[in-house]
Amino acid sequence: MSPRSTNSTTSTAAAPAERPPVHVEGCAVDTINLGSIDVIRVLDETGKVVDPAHEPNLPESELLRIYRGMIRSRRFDQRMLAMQRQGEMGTFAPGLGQEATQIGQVYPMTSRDWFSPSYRSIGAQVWRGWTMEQLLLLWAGFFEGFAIPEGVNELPFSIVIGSHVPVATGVAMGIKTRKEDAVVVTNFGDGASSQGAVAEAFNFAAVYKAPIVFIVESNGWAISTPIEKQAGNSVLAARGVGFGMPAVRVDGNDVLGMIEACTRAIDYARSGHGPFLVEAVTYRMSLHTTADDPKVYRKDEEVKAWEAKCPILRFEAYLKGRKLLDDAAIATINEEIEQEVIAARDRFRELAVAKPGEIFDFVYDALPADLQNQKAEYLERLRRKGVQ
Amino acid sequence: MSPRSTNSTTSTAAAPAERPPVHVEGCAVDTINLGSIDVIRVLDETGKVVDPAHEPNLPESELLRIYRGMIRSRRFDQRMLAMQRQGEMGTFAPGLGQEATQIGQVYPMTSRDWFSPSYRSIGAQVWRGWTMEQLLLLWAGFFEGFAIPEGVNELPFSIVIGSHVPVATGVAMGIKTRKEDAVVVTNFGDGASSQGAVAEAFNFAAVYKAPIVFIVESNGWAISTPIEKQAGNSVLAARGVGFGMPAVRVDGNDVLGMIEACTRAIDYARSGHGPFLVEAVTYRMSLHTTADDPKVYRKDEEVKAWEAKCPILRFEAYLKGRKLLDDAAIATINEEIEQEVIAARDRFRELAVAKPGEIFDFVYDALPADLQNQKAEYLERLRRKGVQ
Amino acid sequence: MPKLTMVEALNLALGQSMEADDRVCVMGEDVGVNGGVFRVTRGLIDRFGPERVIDTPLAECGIIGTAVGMAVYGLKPVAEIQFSGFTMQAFDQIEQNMARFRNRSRDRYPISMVMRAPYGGGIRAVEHHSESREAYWAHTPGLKVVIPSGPRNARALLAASIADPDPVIFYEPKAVYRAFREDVRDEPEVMEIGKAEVVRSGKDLTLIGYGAMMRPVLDAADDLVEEHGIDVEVIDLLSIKPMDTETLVGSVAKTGRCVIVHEGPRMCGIAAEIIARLNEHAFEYLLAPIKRVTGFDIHFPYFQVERHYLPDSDSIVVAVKETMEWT
Amino acid sequence: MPKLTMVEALNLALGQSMEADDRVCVMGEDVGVNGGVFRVTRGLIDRFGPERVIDTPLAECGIIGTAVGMAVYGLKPVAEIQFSGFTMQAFDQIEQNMARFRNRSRDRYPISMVMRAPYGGGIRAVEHHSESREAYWAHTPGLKVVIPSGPRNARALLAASIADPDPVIFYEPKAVYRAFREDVRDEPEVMEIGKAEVVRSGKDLTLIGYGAMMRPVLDAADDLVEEHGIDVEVIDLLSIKPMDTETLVGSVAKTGRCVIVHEGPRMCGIAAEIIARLNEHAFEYLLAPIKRVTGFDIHFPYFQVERHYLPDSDSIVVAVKETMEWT
Ligand SMILES: Cc1ncc(C[n+]2csc(CCOP(=O)(O)OP(=O)(O)O)c2C)c(N)n1
Ligand SMILES: Cc1ncc(C[n+]2csc(CCOP(=O)(O)OP(=O)(O)O)c2C)c(N)n1
Ligand SMILES: [Mg+2]
Ligand SMILES: [Mg+2]
Repeated sequence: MSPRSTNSTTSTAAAPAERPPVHVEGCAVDTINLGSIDVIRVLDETGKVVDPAHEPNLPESELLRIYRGMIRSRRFDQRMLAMQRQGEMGTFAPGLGQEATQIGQVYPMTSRDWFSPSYRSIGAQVWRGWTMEQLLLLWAGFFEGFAIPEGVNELPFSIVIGSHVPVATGVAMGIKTRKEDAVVVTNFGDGASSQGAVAEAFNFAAVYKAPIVFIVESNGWAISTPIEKQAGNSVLAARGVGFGMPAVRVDGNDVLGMIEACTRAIDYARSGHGPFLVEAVTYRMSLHTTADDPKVYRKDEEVKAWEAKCPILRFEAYLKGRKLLDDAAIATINEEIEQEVIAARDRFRELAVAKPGEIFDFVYDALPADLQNQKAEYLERLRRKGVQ
Repeated sequence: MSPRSTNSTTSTAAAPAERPPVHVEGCAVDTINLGSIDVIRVLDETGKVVDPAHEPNLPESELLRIYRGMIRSRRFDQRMLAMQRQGEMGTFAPGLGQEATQIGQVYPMTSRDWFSPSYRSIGAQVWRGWTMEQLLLLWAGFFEGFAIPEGVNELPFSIVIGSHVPVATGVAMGIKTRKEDAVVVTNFGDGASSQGAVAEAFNFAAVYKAPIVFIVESNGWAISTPIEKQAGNSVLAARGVGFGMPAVRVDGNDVLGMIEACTRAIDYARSGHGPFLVEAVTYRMSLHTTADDPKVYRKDEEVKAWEAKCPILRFEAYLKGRKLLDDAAIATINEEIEQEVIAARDRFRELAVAKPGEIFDFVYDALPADLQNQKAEYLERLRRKGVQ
Repeated sequence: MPKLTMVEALNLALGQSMEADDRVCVMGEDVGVNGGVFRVTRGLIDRFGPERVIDTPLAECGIIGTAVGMAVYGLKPVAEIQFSGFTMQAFDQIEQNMARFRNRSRDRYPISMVMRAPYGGGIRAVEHHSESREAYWAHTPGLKVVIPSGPRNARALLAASIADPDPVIFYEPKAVYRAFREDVRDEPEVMEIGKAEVVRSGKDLTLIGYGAMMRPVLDAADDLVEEHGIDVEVIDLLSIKPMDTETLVGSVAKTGRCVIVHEGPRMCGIAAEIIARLNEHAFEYLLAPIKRVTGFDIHFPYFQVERHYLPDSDSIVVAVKETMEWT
Repeated sequence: MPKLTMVEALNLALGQSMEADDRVCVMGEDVGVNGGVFRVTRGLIDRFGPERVIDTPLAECGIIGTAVGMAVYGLKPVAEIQFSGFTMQAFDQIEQNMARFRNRSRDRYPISMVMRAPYGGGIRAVEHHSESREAYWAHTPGLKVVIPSGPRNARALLAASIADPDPVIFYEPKAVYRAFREDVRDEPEVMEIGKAEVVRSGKDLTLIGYGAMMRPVLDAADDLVEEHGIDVEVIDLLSIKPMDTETLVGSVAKTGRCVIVHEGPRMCGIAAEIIARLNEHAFEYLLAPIKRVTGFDIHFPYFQVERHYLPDSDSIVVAVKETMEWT
């Protein structure tokens, strides 16, 4: 018993230690039905169509564009990891295994729509218009990397788990206020779902019927914390009903299922009905970040089992089945994209020149007098060091 | 359109402004059923038993004790309001109309259990063992009022909406760690349900299966904000499923329904199953606080309609029906309790002596040297003013 | 020129800013139908509608987070936090997004927004309703912090804060809300953010205050000259951040002595910063240690004794006399 | 005596405190199976089980809030926040409950708990991973704030913080985590909280630092005596709050000159407070303005340039020389 608990028999409290028995079994005079959540999957783990009625009716060129987006995501990821291991890159979070989730969520967006990604969204960011060299700059710790590409309605990603979700909701509230035809798509992890800020954002979005789609990428882990220890109910889509928005659960390794689910969600939000929650069930196949060692906390078998569910293999099988792809084409595409990645890396290497002098330049619109003094002090320090 | 929105036709973004159409109608291959929520009511608005199977089987003496608790709550409340209007009391939050919710939630608790109330829980606090004079001291701004009564496992109430809920959950986690036979009951308002801290507490409780009962007193309003503007889904019990805990909705103006619901919840938590959410639907019949003017934001008719649902009238009708009460007994009980209240007020008046000298005395275990200097400075100030 | 209370003056500034710029919107708990618990936003919902005067759910992190998003989108939100004690609930969004978005996006998304909150003691309130924690924001890069002391400067500074391209924390001394009236011009009026005001010139000592403390400061100044023949120069800081070092240094270079008054806790408070700056820039002029008359480093006390905790003119007078007598 | 890194020394302190007192428990994100992202809690879950080494959901407000509840219940939680940047998420619970519960309950529920977090720059980290905001906590009544600088004092101060009857913010300089090893005794060892340490005595100037800054501070001290013949006295603050004014004043009374070094923003930072106290208690001894070599009032920069932002021994040497030359 706790040193602070009280169990005095001569308690001054009015409540008796033993209260008289009260009959308790189920006695509801009425019940409220909470409904159900659709679970979406178009392709099974072998790439076979299991829900033909909802196979998105996309032109072949689009299917291949999607495929290339997924390959680009993976190749870029692998290159970054190699660069990180050679000291050319800072800590970053690989998206390996989440390519279908990533591309599937941005595919149905228009350029008018706003995207507010987490840090593990590199594939989606490239799809939305970030150049790879810029993302390399960013993750290599060069501030220039943070400039949002022109012509893209995109928010900087958030390092603070969940903290971007209220901001994304605010953008959606702005859209609604101005009656603009646009939606916001924001993504975050299963771990992020525990943050109070995310719950508050859900509620704001639902109250204002703001046009926003929340994508929770439930990838099994938040660093070393498995979803079962993260949430009392690991079906995160179930949060939707409590906060008053529809939700679906989707196989996040099935890019066609993702496109189906996100299209449904985006159309719903765009039509003025309010927010929509998409739970994409996927798996973080690689490290949490390059500073992480997953062997400490998860079993190889688990990873192996998920490798078999690889979103790229699955989509390849589907495309092969439709005769849109064969091994030679796969090799060619991979080779082409590898060249893109290498070219981006080379451009990055040229651009990667630190500008220590500019750290005061984006804090305020105009530098206040006291900061001008600090800046002078700092520039003097750089001068002493012989640094520009 | 926002000055910041981009809708460039020559966008560098890969996503086209108009994406090819995708078939979207319902395509679920599976669904997850979310279940339902029991709605509990034993007495209807006239005091008639509508759910006889679940009328709690309480001895007559207990029924009368409950009745007295409700009357005490109301009488004390009315007295405080009068005192506030005469300048003898600070701002406080009347519990008028929530007497059944209040007494019904603490009735099933034992003295081993811990109670973590909101600021609008004066009736429940008195039931749990606070003396009325102490609560008067507290709300009149005397620090002595904050001493928790000996022998009562009770947390100080929280002024910061929702912020006590994680703390209450921590107590429950402590109970679980030490395998003690006790539960925590905490209450908060519909407004509090919007706070991220409350969502985080729900999730912690569910993950650890901590023995805690969350009582949300959904009284229609959070100051001027009605429940419909507060929450996307105004059935707050529905939050339970998302966070992984059972929930019931109960008529919070029916004290027998409250006892039934809370007993069920407390028994569940006590048996080691984890947290339970009780949504008590009630109504804030009076001011938000004594600083508030509800006429600005709500209609008299609404208040009138709820007066008819008064929890005390309803319970009186029930007790009269069972011949446990008649008008004479009601008058006597009210008179007796009024005397208790008056006696408490008189004791309060004797005790109400400010002790400005002690403001440094409960900040740390031992006052650090720099604070000793500040305290000396302060005492010197008091000395100059001729104050003790 | 109508005589307005600070509440009325703030209401005037809000209404005029909303009229002049349709990107300005007001949001917070009870700011719409109820007009705010202190009535600062009274009537705005009738004039500008519920899309620009937004009653929010009870969640401060959500309020500031969504306000930042609206600013990203290009609107200019003025978000009210009901009492400054509850800005703690939004600390993450203030520090991590409101103060940083311009930087994180390399100027793409400057956050032109205001967070308003009543702060300070003196209204016999319950716990968490009397804090003065402007130093938290002063210590946070990327923010500006403004605190008016009377109806007229409240109006002009709020209008300037709304127009400002950077995020501004605007703390309103609630003890002054209805304490007195001042002439406030009908025509829109702004004051420059970042300037302190010498509200009374003097030669013997520089007395610095802001917000609700200006009343005991000015009372003390009267008392000092009348009863003790000490002629103090009084400065109203108005802008906590950026801080007008030049005006402060100029005054102390003249007087050689200084006393600083604020309600918030002493340790790492605003007075500490002023002392550090005067030490750096006016060291050679200082004739005596600078004194701090501030809140103590304890919890704001329950209201029966708050008047003893808060700096009052008596404590200021004593501190000034001790500083004058220091040898 | 084994040579330990700071990480190992902290782990030792945690294990020994948990062995000595079964009320002590550890909680936070990834502290259990993973042993913490910096491995400070490595192995504890195997020794003490998951009921005392608690992996939590990803929610800092929830972590500190429930830790306060466990302390109310009578346990002694040591809660880890993964990086100090995320203490913002728990600001409400820290200020409103952790720091106040003793007071609010009139001593019934003293909160004997520790919030640990790695703080500071220098590890080439992403945004929000390099902040030094100890001044927020110094400004918050009811807390104690402790920052060690090496393995040995880290161990002894953490043990003391866990034993302390008051809530302690324990900031660990992550740049020092594995930077060097020190002899650390096997037997439990504690140091008194609230005492600064004169780590090198000197006569010309008092140089004050703490945490990761002690390395450039000590390097500068070497350089100053060797290259410039300036004999500085070096003080390691160790306890930010309560602050050991006596030791600081004693030293400056002797040297007459002072330079203060910290990573955090300058405005209302720890150096400002030290200057204010020296102004109050050592005014008559001061021969020159006290200089601040600190973080600037801007966002911590992206990591390619962080080494320029952080105070280094060169900047300290220059500040000391300027202070020596001041006339
Ligand atoms: C507020 C906050 N707390 C802690 C961290 C440290 N951290 C970085 S990533 C991470 C896990 C995130 O898990 P999840 O949300 O599931 O996303 P995933 O990494 O799996 O994509 C943690 C704890 C952080 N960045 N922000
Ligand atoms: C964090 C916080 N924000 C705002 C307030 C101001 N405030 C006090 S009571 C209240 C409404 C609370 O509504 P609800 O939770 O429904 O409880 P009720 O008052 O109806 O019992 C508000 C906004 C506060 N005390 N704490
Ligand atoms: Mg995850
Ligand atoms: Mg309510």
